[in-house]
Amino acid sequence: MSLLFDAVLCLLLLAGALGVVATGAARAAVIAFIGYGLLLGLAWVRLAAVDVALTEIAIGSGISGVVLLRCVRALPATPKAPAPNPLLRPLAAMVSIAIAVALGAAVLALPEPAPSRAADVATALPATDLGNPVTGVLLVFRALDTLLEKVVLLLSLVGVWALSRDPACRGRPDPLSLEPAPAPSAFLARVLAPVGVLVGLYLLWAGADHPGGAFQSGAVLAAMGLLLVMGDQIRIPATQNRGLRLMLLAGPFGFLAVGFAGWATAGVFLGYPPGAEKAVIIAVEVAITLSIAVTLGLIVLGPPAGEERS
Amino acid sequence: MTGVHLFGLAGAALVGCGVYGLLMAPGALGRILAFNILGGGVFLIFGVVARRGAGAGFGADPVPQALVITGIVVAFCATALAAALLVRLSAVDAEVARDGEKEKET
Amino acid sequence: MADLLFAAATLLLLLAAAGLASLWWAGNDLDRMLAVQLLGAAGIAVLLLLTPAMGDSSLLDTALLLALLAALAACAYRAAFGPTRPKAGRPPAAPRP
Amino acid sequence: MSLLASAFTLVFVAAGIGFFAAGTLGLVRLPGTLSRIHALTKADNVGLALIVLGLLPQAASVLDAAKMVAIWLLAQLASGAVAQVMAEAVMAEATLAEAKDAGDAAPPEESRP
Repeated sequence: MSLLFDAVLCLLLLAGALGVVATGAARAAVIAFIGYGLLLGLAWVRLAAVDVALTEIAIGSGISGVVLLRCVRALPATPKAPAPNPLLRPLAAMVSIAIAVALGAAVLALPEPAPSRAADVATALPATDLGNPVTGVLLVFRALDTLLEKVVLLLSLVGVWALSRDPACRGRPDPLSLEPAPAPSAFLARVLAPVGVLVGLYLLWAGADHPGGAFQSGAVLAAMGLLLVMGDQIRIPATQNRGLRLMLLAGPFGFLAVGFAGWATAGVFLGYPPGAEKAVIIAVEVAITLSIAVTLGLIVLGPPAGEERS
Repeated sequence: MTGVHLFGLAGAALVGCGVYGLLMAPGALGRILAFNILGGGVFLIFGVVARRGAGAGFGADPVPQALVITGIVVAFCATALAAALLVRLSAVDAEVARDGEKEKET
Repeated sequence: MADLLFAAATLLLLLAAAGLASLWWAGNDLDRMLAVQLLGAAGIAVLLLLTPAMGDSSLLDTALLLALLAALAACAYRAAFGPTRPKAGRPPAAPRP
Repeated sequence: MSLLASAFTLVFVAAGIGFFAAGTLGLVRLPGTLSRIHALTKADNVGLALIVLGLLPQAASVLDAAKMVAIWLLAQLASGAVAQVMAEAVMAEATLAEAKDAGDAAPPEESRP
């Protein structure tokens, strides 16, 4: 019976992807993409990867949807790019089908028994006091990846800000809506956002031992911030705000500081002080959650519009 | 044939869809969406590898899972940056078109 | 029991897909957004059904997240594509500070 | 006892799916976006409520049961507000179209695909 469920889910996922690719209208394609992200979240649940499912639902479907809808609004209704040559269509279809078939064959030919690092993680995990192996991998065993990823996040925000018309990148990003928020959006922001912040903090707290963690929590907090902006409950902050910039830098630089301190305390870069691993890991997680939330929210809001003249 | 294989094949098909969209999409936004679908398919194959590596009391190998989480966030960054570039590009195009009209008038 | 719960989840997915497909061809973009909302509601129900079926209570957190973010897409759609002109019989909106 | 709980779950989940089916049918068959919104929110909320109620005996702990009820409440709140947001958009568009039809000096609406 579970096989039937998986088959239906896979077919729907494929239909969603085809809907995104085949739909000509940009707005419909983005709406289809939001649905596709939702289905992908269900697929991750079926693959026993709940941490990934949480990330996919929050970032892949939720926040990406806001970015893409906003992008569609800013673009002209009819793209002036010429339609591709219809003769190329069958060729492109053949290339993509060939790639899909080759990949499918590779998936069916995966080695048996499957190579796995699960046992290594299981033996090393008790030393960190963490219960969630994915958090362990992200923050301890592959901490360098996570650190660099924080830098990528920050660089991407720098890239977005660099597109501002203001050479100094000052001022507030353009509002999400051209008109004041409708009453239901404002109501939703007032009621849902506090609950959402609570859920975000819960995910951060639960992340040490259960699925959840800094990424998921940061994404939820960013989504709640966007909801508050959409409901006109908070003003979009100006980019030159010192507190804001401090929050942006707290995660990557805090993590880096802990990494360098690792040489002194544990004898290795990104090592955690023996005996106090969990406390330091939680502190790092809190700092990067804050940075992820603020960075994601600001990336969605886009480049600042320049200093206000008042 | 198990459910895990099914998801692997679905991932392969998603990659195919993404490649097709990347080649044939009429606008840049369509290409951004197709790129995301391609990425989703690759991540799903990672998920299959993770699920097959289940052991030691974990439902799936945590290392590929962590890689995918990092990947999703990086893919989001790339998408958002591309979308911002696209918006700015269309604004510049509109300005150029307006200036051209003005010059014609005078 | 688990098999029956899986069957129920499959049925829900198929229902949502049927609604999605018919609205996709027939309606405008608002209807499509509505269909995605239906998919979100069905997704919450599916995750709730999978929790006992897969015996993993952390799935409830994904359902919680889905319920929390269900409104985000609709609000973003409204903010991006709502009518940009003030409605008849209402004074024009004050410019944002 | 466990048989009774299973029967309870099955009956309520089946009823919940029935409501989902009714909601989907309404979404497919009813004319106009407003009536579709009506069908979606009414039927799906009851459907989700029945499924949550049916699954309560299967919850692993009291905390999980409370979480399930919280999920239902959140979904209820979100779906109600979303319905309002959507309906407001429909009404605003209709008002705009009316103003245009009446030959008001309303400037042309932005081009929509």
